Amino acid sequence: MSLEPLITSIIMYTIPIFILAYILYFIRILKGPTVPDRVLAVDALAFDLVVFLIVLGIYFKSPVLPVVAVVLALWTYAFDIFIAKYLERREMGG
Amino acid sequence: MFDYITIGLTPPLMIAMAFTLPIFTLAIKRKAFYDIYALTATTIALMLTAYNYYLVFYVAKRPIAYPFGGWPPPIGIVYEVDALSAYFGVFIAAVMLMISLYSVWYLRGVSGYEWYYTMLLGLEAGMIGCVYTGDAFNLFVMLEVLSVAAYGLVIFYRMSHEAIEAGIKYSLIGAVATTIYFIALVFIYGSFGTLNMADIAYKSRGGGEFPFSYMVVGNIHLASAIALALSMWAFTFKAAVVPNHFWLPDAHPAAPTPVSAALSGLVVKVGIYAIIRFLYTIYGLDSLHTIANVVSIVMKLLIILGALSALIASALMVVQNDIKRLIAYSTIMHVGLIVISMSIGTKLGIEAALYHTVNHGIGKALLFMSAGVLIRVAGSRNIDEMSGVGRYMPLTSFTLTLAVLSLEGLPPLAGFFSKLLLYEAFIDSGLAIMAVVLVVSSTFALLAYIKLLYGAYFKLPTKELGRVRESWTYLMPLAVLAALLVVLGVCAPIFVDEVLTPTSSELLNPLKYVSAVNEVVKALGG
Amino acid sequence: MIEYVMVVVGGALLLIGAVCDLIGALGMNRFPNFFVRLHAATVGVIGGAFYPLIGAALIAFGSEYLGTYRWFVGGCALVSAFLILILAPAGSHALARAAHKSKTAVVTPKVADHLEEDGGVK
Amino acid sequence: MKKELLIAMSMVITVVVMAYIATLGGGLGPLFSDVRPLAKAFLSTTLDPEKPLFTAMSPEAVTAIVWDYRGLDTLFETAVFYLAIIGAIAIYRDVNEKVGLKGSGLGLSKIVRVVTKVLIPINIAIAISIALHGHLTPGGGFQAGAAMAVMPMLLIVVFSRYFLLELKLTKGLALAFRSIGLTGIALTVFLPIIIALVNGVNAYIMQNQMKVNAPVGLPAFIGNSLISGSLILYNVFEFLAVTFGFSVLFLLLSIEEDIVKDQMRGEVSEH
Amino acid sequence: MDMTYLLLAISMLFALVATYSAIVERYLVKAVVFSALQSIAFTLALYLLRAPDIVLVYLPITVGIYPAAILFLIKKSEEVEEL
Amino acid sequence: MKLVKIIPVAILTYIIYIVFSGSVSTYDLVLGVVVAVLAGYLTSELLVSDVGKALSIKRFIWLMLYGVYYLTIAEFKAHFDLIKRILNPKMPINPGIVRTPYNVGNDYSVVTIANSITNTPGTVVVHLDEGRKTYYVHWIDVKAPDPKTTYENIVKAFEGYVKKIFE
Amino acid sequence: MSTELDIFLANLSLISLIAIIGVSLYGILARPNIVKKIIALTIFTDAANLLAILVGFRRPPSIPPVLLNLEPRATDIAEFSASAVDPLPQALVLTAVVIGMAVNMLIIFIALQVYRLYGTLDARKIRRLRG
Repeated sequence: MSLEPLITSIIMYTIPIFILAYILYFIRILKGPTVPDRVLAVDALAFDLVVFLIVLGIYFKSPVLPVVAVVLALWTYAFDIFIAKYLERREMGG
Repeated sequence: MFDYITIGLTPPLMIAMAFTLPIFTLAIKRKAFYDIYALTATTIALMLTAYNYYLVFYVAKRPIAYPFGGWPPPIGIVYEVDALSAYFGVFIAAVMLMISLYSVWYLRGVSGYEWYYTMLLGLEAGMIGCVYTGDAFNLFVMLEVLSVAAYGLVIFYRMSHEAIEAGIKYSLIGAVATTIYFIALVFIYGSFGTLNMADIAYKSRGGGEFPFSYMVVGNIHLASAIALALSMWAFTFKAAVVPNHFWLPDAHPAAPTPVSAALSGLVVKVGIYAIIRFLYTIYGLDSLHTIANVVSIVMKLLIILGALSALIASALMVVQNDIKRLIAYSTIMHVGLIVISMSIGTKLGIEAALYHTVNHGIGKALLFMSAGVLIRVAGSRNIDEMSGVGRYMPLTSFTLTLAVLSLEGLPPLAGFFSKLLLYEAFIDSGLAIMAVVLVVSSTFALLAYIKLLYGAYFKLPTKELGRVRESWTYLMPLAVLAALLVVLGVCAPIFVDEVLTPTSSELLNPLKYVSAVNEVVKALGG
Repeated sequence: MIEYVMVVVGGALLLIGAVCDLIGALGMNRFPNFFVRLHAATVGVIGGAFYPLIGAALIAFGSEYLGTYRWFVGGCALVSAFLILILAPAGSHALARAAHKSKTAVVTPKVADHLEEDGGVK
Repeated sequence: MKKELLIAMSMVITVVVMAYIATLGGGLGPLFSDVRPLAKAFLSTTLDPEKPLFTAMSPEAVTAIVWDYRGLDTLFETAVFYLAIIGAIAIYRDVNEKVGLKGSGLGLSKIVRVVTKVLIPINIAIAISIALHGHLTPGGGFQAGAAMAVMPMLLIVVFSRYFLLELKLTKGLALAFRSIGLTGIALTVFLPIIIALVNGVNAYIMQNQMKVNAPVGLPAFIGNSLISGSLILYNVFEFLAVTFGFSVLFLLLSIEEDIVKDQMRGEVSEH
Repeated sequence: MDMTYLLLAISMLFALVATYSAIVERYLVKAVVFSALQSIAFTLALYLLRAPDIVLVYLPITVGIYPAAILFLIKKSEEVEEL
Repeated sequence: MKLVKIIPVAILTYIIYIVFSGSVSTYDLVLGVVVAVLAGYLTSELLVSDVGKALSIKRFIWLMLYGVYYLTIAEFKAHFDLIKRILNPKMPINPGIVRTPYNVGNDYSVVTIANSITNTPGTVVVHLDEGRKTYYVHWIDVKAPDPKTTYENIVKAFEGYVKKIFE
Repeated sequence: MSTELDIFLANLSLISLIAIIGVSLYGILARPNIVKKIIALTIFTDAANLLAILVGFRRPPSIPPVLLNLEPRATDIAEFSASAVDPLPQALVLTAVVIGMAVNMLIIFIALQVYRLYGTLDARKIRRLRG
């Protein structure tokens, strides 16, 4: 029994939902109004993109692609922390 | 055993020596060690490039390709040294040796010499790599090596407003320029399906199949036109041709004096080398009809731009009060002349351009370095404030005068013969107006130089300096460069016959360039 | 058979996650201020990223046609899920604290702000 | 005037490029189901045990190109990064980074601190895995170094730069580690030459596997594991170099402005 | 049915909007956030173009290192661009 | 003593390494040990204070139990609640930042509880005051702003498990 | 999905990419603040890199240039080279990304020094201050 059609169809249904969610996040990023709002939306968008990338990797049948996702998760966190530090402190290094 | 390994060895060895230098900074603080390290590295580079020159001109008598990693050319990278590359390589290595020798004196009492030397070695590796490489993308990488080292050296005086401002301008526009060259490469790869210069040259001349990359895959006419336009924009920036010259009068004077000499004498010439490579080897007047049209349009445009450079820069020279700024403007003027001559497209024009390149490089280095000594003693760069300093230092004044006379074209110095060749080339190709440009710009330059010499030597000193002892550490490189100017002048006919004629004839026959690569491919099992 | 179960469970988690994601994005747009939006973002991140990542890992383990590299995909998914589980709350907390400290975002509407009463973030 | 000229020129270039692109250049492009012959040459030789004289022995074509086929580009690319770091250090020369050592009260909240601490070993595992699998799966020395560089950056931001100094990671030490990595790369570049000198045969700079007339090859396998000769060495050294290169940059960038201004004040520029 | 081109177009449009916002935004921190958003959109594009190696090196540099370095720079200098 | 401290960190690193590599070839198994020992050597001083606790099986089982409880029941309830609020056209929210006391001392316990709170939709830890042993939690539906209610509603469910795991 | 739609979408993304290049060039040349120039420069280099990757793409179904079989036979290699995307632009872009990063980091350091000396990062004011 081949599972490939089943997996592909499941993924096909999720992709439009994800894209819709991205558009909504994108609107929030553009609207703001404050910096933390935007960063929060970027954050959520990036973490969702992690899922999306892995799912796309399975969908494209390219099993080496998803290694990217881990690095995206790591650096998104770092981006949050940078902005938080920027807002909190007088010096970034202190 | 190792066929032509010296060709592949030179730039990697230089950069490896730069890589290891910071390890020593943990343990050794003495300046003498770093002086000797840098001198050793530059001497090795000169020996290697001289040997390569010998190989190309006397042993092989044809271009030599060295494949890295043993991969045949379009797959791997080759260093391809033809007469032009060998010629530029020796020129760069020789002047860089003199510059590092001068730096030994110049850097006394300046902190950060270890980083200075590291960047200087990187600069030299970048320049030699630029002229040796036979791969268009590798040229991009080497240009970036060169540029980053140059940015780092321009901002070496970190508390100087002028240097930092020049640095930010130079680096921002430089980054844009190299990126534009990268976009040009994207088009080249997109249509030619290859990045090897010989391969592109072969295909742009309507050649058939090349090993591994086979036929062209796209519309090479349009792509070549766009790539030429973009890359010429980038290279005219590197070569400081009007209208992309505006960074030079800020950046060159702001750097430490030896670096000014290197930037004016050599780095600008790398831009010229790249233009020659693109206009004669990769593309050319003998390539496919549409591409040849574009090339000839580019050449005509370059002639106009070169004339503009010469006129504008020489006019601006006269009004400068800052001695280093004056010399920097003179660089733009000479680059303009070289660009005109090399864009004519005749053999004589190329010869004149190549000859003038070397003469200007040596003369400009000598001029900057002599002026640097006077500036150090006078404590100012303003011509009015350094009046009469030259009287305390006769030897330095002598080399300064020699450099000025050579750049101005006085027999029997080298500059005279190259200007004569330029003049002949202009007349020969029916561009008498360019000869007028040459004369007019030289006249303007003469005015500026008279102002310089008058201020530095003939004017009465305004302040008492006491007895100034001239040090042999800086006189040695000055003397060597001055001697080179005289020798190049005296031996001009021999030089033209032995060096310039083979170089230009090889340049006008790019199939030789292609065949050298083809031999390597065959040897490596293509 | 075990593959089939894994794929179905994984697919269900994935679909739930996608819906959570959409709802979180909707909440991001509906809620009035930054601090309330934080909760919507949590729905988007934990419900919309952590659970579907587990689902994606299950799908990857179940998809035999990917060859031995399917363990690699699943491993990536699991490691990302673990990272998101520990990193996302810390990031949200850091942003919330920074926003409160720098007074960038307002807390109103509010029932109480004890942090403000106690002198704010030091 | 100059600026308008530049803008006009850039717009012209843009329009020209756009005209070319919109027609996709008439050649192979993103819409064609074929690639250039040269790409085929790379793809078909990147791992081919049946042709031992003409292969890079790495299933990852990009890493194979980056460090084997076109290794020279990458060598000088590290040189660019290196020279940029040296330029930054030259700006900060003689600035004492240890001045102003302050105690507690720096950095972000406890929650972020603990999470970041736990992240360190996880990040090391991920980064080194990317480096060591560079010749098998996407990744390699630079990618791993970039993934690892999040750690010094986060530590500086979360704990303050003095935390790194307490861990003895000063600018000088980081630079020394970077130089060790770069020297390793340089040695690997010349390794085939050295082996060939000992054996008295021909070899090329940056050679990896054996070639037609150069019978010097670095081993492609250890036991049954594919290590692709020099690629794994390059990846490990590059990982070291990049990680510490970024550390140097961040350590410099995070020095407090008052300290820098204080130490740079009074310096005169000479000419 | 393959969604590569559709997703590519969407991500490029996202990137275009983000770029435009980043360039015209006067508050530099917001510009940094927009440029990070542009990088994330480009990440998706590069992923769709089957270039995992590039993503691995591009993502840390443009999402992590550039914003951090530019934030350091902004923190030490001025926050608003005056027109 | 220092060498023993390496073990818990090394085990964590090794698991991550193997899972991320997704293969159990000799190459990975051997190099994984090297990497794990290296990471443990570099970071054990920062991470581990009591080796006995870190290697205890009982605590590990409690961690698993907590994980299962948290990821299924707690998260599910909180998600469901918040999704209702988002989708409700009237958007019934009642937000505020409230003091929430806690009774654990260990760093890891404090952080685990805080992260658990933040990870359940509806509550976000804004600030942590270790002197007063108080979280300042932004709660989307403040039932009553007194410490007892907040403790019952937010912290209590996690504290029991966490005490067994880390204390 | 029909071919016309594919062509339209590919052209749409290419034109957006070119628009990004244009906008970022405008940012570099016309915006006064040096930080803004740096941001625009990073976007410019990114767009150039993406252009290169796009040139090396091939129509799906295509796979990344990684051979999944460690002991390939001739048929495996043929299948691989018939479906993988062009690895050369990826390698070039890898180099170009790192180079761009190095140059941009150096520019950031120089900009910091500019602020130390001039007290402003506005290019117009810097020019005026020179006097």
